[in-house]
Amino acid sequence: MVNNPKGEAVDALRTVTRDIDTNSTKISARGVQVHYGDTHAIKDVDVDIKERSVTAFIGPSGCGKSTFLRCINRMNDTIDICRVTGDIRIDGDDIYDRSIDPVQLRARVGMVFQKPNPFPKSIYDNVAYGPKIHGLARSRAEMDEIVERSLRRGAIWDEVKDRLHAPGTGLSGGQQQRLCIARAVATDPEVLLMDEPCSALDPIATAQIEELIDTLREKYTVVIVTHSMQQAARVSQKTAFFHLGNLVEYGDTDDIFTNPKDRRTESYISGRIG
Amino acid sequence: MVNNPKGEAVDALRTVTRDIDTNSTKISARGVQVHYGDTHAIKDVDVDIKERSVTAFIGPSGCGKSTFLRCINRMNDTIDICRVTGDIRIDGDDIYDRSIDPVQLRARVGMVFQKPNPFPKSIYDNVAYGPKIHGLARSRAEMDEIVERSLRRGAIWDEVKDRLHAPGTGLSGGQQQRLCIARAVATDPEVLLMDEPCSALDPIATAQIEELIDTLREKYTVVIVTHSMQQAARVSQKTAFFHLGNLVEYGDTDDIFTNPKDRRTESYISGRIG
Amino acid sequence: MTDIPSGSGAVARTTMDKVHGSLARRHRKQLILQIFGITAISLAFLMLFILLASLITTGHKAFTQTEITLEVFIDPEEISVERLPRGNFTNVLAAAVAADLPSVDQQDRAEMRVVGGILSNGAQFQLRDRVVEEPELIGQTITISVPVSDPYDQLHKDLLDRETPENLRRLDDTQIAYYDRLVENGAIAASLNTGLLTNADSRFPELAGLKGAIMGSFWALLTCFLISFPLGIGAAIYLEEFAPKNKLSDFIEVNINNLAAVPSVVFGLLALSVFIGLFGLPRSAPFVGGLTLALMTMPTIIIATRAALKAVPPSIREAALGLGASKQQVVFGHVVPLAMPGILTGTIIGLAQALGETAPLLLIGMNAFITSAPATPFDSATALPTQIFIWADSPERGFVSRTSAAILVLLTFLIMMNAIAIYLRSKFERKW
Amino acid sequence: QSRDAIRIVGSSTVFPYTQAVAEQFANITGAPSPIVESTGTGGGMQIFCGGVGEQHPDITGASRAMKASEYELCQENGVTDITEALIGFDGLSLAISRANDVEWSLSLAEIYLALGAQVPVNGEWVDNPYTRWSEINPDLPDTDILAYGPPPTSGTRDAFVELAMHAGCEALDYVANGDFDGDWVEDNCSRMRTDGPFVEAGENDNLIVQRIVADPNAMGIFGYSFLYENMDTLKGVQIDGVDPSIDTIADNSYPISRPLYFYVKNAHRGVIPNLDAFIEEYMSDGALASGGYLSERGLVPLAEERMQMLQDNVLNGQSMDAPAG
Amino acid sequence: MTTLAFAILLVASLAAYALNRRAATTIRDGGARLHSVSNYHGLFALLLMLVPVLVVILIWLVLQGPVVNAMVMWALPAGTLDGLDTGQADLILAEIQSISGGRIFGDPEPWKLAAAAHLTELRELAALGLVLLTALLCLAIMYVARRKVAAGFRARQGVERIISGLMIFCSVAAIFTTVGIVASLAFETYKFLRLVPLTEFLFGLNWEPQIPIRADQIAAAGAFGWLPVIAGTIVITFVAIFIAVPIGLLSAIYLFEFAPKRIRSVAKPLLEILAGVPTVVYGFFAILVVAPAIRSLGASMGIPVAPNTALAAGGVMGIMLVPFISSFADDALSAVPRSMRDGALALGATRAETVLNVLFPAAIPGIVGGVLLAVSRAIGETMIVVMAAGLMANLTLNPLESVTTVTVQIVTLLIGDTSFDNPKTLAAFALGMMLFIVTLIINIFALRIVRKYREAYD
Ligand SMILES: Nc1ncnc2c1ncn2[C@@H]1O[C@H](COP(=O)(O)OP(=O)(O)OP(=O)(O)O)[C@@H](O)[C@H]1O
Ligand SMILES: Nc1ncnc2c1ncn2[C@@H]1O[C@H](COP(=O)(O)OP(=O)(O)OP(=O)(O)O)[C@@H](O)[C@H]1O
Ligand SMILES: [Mg+2]
Ligand SMILES: [Mg+2]
Ligand SMILES: O=P([O-])([O-])[O-]
Repeated sequence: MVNNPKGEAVDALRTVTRDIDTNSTKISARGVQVHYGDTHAIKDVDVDIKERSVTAFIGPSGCGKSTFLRCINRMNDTIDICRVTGDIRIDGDDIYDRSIDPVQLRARVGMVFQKPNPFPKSIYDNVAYGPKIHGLARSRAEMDEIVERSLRRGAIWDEVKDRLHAPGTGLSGGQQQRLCIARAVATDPEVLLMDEPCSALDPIATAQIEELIDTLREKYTVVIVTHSMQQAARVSQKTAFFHLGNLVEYGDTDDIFTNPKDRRTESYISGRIG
Repeated sequence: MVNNPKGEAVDALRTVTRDIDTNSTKISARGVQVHYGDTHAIKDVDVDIKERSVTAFIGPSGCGKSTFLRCINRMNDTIDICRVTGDIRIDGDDIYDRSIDPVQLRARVGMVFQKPNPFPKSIYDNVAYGPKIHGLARSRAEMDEIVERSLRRGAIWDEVKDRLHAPGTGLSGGQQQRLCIARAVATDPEVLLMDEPCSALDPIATAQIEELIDTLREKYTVVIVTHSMQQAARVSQKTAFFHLGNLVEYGDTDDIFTNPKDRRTESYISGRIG
Repeated sequence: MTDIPSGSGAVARTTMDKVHGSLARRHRKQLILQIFGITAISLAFLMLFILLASLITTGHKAFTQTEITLEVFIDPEEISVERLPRGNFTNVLAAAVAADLPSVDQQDRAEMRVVGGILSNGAQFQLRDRVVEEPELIGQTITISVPVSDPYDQLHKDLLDRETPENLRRLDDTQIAYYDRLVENGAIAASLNTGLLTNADSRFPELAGLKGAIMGSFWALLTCFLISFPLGIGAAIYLEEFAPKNKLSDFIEVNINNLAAVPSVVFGLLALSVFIGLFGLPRSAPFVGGLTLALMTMPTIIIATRAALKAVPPSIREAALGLGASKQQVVFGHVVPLAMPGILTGTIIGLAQALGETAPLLLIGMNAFITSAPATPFDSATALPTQIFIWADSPERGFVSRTSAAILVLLTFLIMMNAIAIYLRSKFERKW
Repeated sequence: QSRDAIRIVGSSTVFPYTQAVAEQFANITGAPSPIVESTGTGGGMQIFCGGVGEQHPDITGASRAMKASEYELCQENGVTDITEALIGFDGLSLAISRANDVEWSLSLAEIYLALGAQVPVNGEWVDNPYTRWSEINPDLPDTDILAYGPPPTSGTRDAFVELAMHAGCEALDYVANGDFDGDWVEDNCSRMRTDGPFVEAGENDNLIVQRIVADPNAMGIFGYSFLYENMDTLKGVQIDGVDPSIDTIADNSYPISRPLYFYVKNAHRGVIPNLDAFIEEYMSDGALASGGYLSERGLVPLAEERMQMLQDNVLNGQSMDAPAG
Repeated sequence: MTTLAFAILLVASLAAYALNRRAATTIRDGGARLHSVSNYHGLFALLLMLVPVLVVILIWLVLQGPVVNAMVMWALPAGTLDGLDTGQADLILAEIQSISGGRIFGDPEPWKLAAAAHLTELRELAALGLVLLTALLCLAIMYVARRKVAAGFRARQGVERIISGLMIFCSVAAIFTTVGIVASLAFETYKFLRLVPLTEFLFGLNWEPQIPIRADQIAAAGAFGWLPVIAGTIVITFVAIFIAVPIGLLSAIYLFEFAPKRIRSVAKPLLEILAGVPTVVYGFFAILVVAPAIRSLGASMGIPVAPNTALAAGGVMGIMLVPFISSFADDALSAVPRSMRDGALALGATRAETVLNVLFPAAIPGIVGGVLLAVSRAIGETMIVVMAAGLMANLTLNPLESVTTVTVQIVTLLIGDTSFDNPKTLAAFALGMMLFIVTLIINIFALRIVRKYREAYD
């Protein structure tokens, strides 16, 4: 039983029952290293992420959570000074292989960013963009349906259904974040990476997104970065704890929170290192 | 006793003893109305904010928290379409008076923005900028001292002390947020406005910032916008609940959370409106 | 991809199948875009290359100058101290050439004139200046290198075809024989043509240089820069950051954009009537040229500066304002430095345009023939583009290659300006 | 700041000669180099007649005599005392590339028929229908008519119209036999055609040279000095059987040659430094006489005694009379 | 002496800066809280001195010559100027100035020598006066500025007011250029329209402005319908834009998104060289290389091509305009926040799709700015068309024919014979005015479009 400094019982927060699908490994990373110029941001990380489960990345700010997440769909390719080495496989295929097409990879591995980044287009077009480029809708009606379904899943349909053609950038912070989630699920990716998806959301919206994650788990593999240990405890089956670029501990969420093996994990959960 | 949807006891989270300084009113607003073009964002808000206390603004996203906060240091002046009417006084002076210099006002009333916005300069220069333009340091050594102290208060000193001259924009999301807090406190403002200062921070960093807010309260007046009701409960003495541009309820934090008078407040705290 | 038995996997698979099905087509589209891009840029470079290649093939010959080295006896009978600087330097030089040509009868005046014609008209003045400097040389024999005249220079550079019938050539067979003889003696050789940069303009291609034009362009561009840069940036910053946004400022914006479309001659016209007519400033002066060019450059700088200022994210301004910085501190401390790369691009494009501008300078008389370089911006001078214009219109063959060479010199200055811009730009460039 | 350099404007045809004198003068005397602008004859007159004073030029060159209207303009602006100097002659050459292997010889009438705006066809005065040389005269080659020539602002154009077009027009049977007066000729024979075969190519003669070198079927109209410099690539078109050359121009057997002048503002003499010395150099035998450095540049010099008279008149600053017309 | 005055000003203002800054620092060190940081106290003194004294010196320098001259002429012995008009009086003054400058030739009358001596004396006096005035003013201002230093003195506001004033001055200068151009064009256009009816000018289909200017000039009858001229401008501009926009945009997209960094860093400045090549050179290039090539190509295909074609002039102009568009497009694309790119890429968009669907629309305002500048340049470009387009006005839209443009006509009408009471010369101004109006309309239109499509992000 671990307590954070303000004394609330972490244990008490976990109410979701966990039924971990341990059927197979979706993503496996071996010896991953990331450098930004001279900064060594990720140090020799090995991890296996199970299919159809929710994995949470936690750790103090600046420890490399976002960086590692961006390795999984090769978004780091777009940063000039970023160098990734090691081996990351999805379904056994090395995604850094020359034969792998990052475009196809990213269609399979969706992502929600830490800062909401809606396109300066209408709400409808924001969501329809992914399905359109991949040719997922055969007709306008089909597209309408995809957009509505995605916005509903993003828990934002009711708020925007009357102004689907207003610009997405005119929404409030929290709405933008939910729009980006809707956009990401619209292409039905096998893997969904979410970088702090609830940071600008109020408790009600947060609950709705957590519900979404829980449904997604039935079909997809979800990786989520979060600062809220309560949230990690609520939604994830596996938790990875990063610290200073190292993957310190990885295991069942229950175990990590109740019975951390590493001293640093324990300190972090109990609020002693930052 | 109010529960959030996941059932954790809000009450249990409040551990800080509250000793509200009710000595005098620092900021008083009367009949404040804000329009963005045709949007009526703030509707007739009256509020008195006490000196040397922490006031939390809560409410669902888009309700006008940031807008009202930005009225207090006249940041809304910079938005062309924004029109502010009504009366806001700090220490009894009408801050929208013609004789008031907004520049001087903003030096007195510091602000941390919702999205971290470090200057594309070095970390050192980010923090030193405010003290420099206000002539707060007489020598290089003095400036070094101010920078170090501010970064320590922003709970980021240890992470950046070795790379003070690296660009502030190369930091991780949470680091940027803390840098902005450090930058704001470096000028020693009388009033500090913080718009979701901990949204991207892990629990430890959050705790450190909350501690900082608690110390600041000894000398300064702090207004904080937050989505986390736990945080509001932990750090603030007064809480204001906004809804659709109205100030629905304002009072001692204890009272608001345990004994809300308005139905909407109660619904929000118990997680029924978002 | 591994087999996923469950029904939920089926959805994912069809999605991926659809993605996969369209992928080849999408990549082909990307490839086509890339090919278009490469084609476009290659086309642009091809044009640049053709332009430069044609300039270099004709222009490179002007970078050497054929010279003749002579042993000159400074005959006191022709040149005396009392009459200096006058004296019969031509005869003395012709005699020196004839000394190398045994077949020439030194008493035959017509023949001696032909022999003297091998030398450039400037040779006599070079010798004169030397003698005036050291009068004690009179009566002595000195060695001197002087340029040959244009037809011989052409002959030496293989620009004059020996196969053309004699009556159509600038040099007849005797003259070519003289030349061959002098080459055999080792008297004639080509050397680097420093005169191209150190001489002022001349009627004789072999003497003509760009010093006057370069100095003229320098003064004009300096004036243009000193006026248009601060005025343009000041105006842009004011209009973009400080001026109230209303119909008036819209109107001003449209007007400034419109100024960029005003033909450059019209600026010349304005300069002619205002600067020269009204203010009584001198004709042909680089200062007036610079003023005129400044009027033309200003809109370009204003437009570029405003675009660059607009691109600075508002969050930076908010951050500084929130710290109690004044509007000016925000603008000059944060926004302008961030906009600097864009401002510099615009300024360089504007100044480059000014450097190559011809039409307005024609109207204010900067296309004059002046054989001395200006010492101040108020002296009469030409500019590089007008010099090119004049040389291009000169009948002498020697000016053909010199025109190209002058263009190359102009382009060199341009490239230097660009290089400075790139350096400054990379220095100021920041990412946010 | 007073002006210490001589300022000269005017004809682009006279420009090279003035240039040569200016350079020689500056070299010999060490005086500040005169500033010579090529503005075209008409433009030069305009500036020259602008007034007396140091902001106005001292000399203008002209490839035709000053016209009465220009003289009046000068008078109006206080430029009353002008000396006219005839420095020599220039042939107006029609030239074609040597790559064209026809031996071209045209009569003035043929030139008119090729380039005039209106011509007689079957006794009717109509818009010029000819597009090929062979249509004018079956002996001429069957190629398109295409001639590059100077624009109306230049003295060269004025001279060409007056010397070639008018003469050619008057030589036509229709005009010669018709009962037309000088005004009719003035009105009807002065216009160059504007439907394509005649291309106004701007003031830059070298550009015309380069263009006709590039296009072997095109003719160019420009001063003789440009033909003289480009003899290896260009050949002159014989006019009425006469080849353009220094000799034929000097003895007036080549029909389209014109006099070149410069005009001096006498009020500036003795005021603008070195002006007298410069005119002296211009008038010297070394420059003007045959074998002088101007004739080496293609100027066709005056006859001996005419030149002497000229030198006397100019050096004495004899004032010119109002031109007739 | 003038240099000395400037030197005094420079030194004095630096001294004033140091003095005030020191004083302010002393006050601060004494424990008082300054309203403005001491640097602003220094800057205030510096600007307070620099700006007005500089203006005074410049005014003095401008006025000195005329005033001294007037004094010399006024002091000449009575009667010397009787009966002389201004031009001749000018010449006498010029001679006196020459003598005073040491260039004596001939033997001038003694009164001229005396006047020259007087002139020299006056000039020396004036120079001395300038130096003294500068020094006095500097001292006075230094004193005033020093007196102002106090804890409560709003030095920053003072400095900012001065800088604002300077910036407003800059804007006014820019606006005055427009006013000057419009005024000069409008006046002559008005005179033109009194000679040629507006309807003929606007709707006439013939442009033959070469009417006689001199009483005895040989020239055509005139016709002043501007339609063929503007049609030519439109054809050439269209050709130029048709070439420049695709090449410019595609190269910008390629350089921005696909090119390796090294190529990009070399190619961008190289492209900018194209913008700087003197237009005269492009003119030569057009008539000597491009036009004959088009003509022989046309001949080989049996298409008649004029020697001067709109295609040659417009095509070469298009090449010149490529960097305008590519530079602006590149800057605009770079200004789109990187998060936008990340968003599209993460959805599985190819890089081409990212650029075309997301970045490009977001960059539209900047790109339109560049295209607009290019259109403006094309319409206003002079030297290329003067050399490579024709002079004859044909009402045609065929790019293989010879057309003329507004700028060509303006140049030809203004170079050479001019007469400001003749429609031939005045027509140039009317054309200039029409061009101004046409581009104004284009610009207003473009501003609307940019406003409409401007995307807000960040
Ligand atoms: N673009 C970049 N350039 C240089 N260094 C970077 C860059 N992005 C991140 N870093 C560094 O890499 C390290 C890991 O950053 P990362 O963004 O992965 O942290 P994080 O775990 O996501 O933190 P946070 O919770 O604050 O978002 C940090 O030290 C950060 O300073
Ligand atoms: N610049 C703007 N232009 C137009 N409308 C705006 C602008 N900024 C805010 N608004 C509108 O004003 C209302 C209040 O916005 P505000 O930013 O104050 O909300 P908030 O309470 O801070 O929400 P959040 O928790 O999402 O930050 C919203 O409806 C928003 O759409
Ligand atoms: Mg992160
Ligand atoms: Mg907000
Ligand atoms: O310049 P022109 O001699 O043709 O007038």
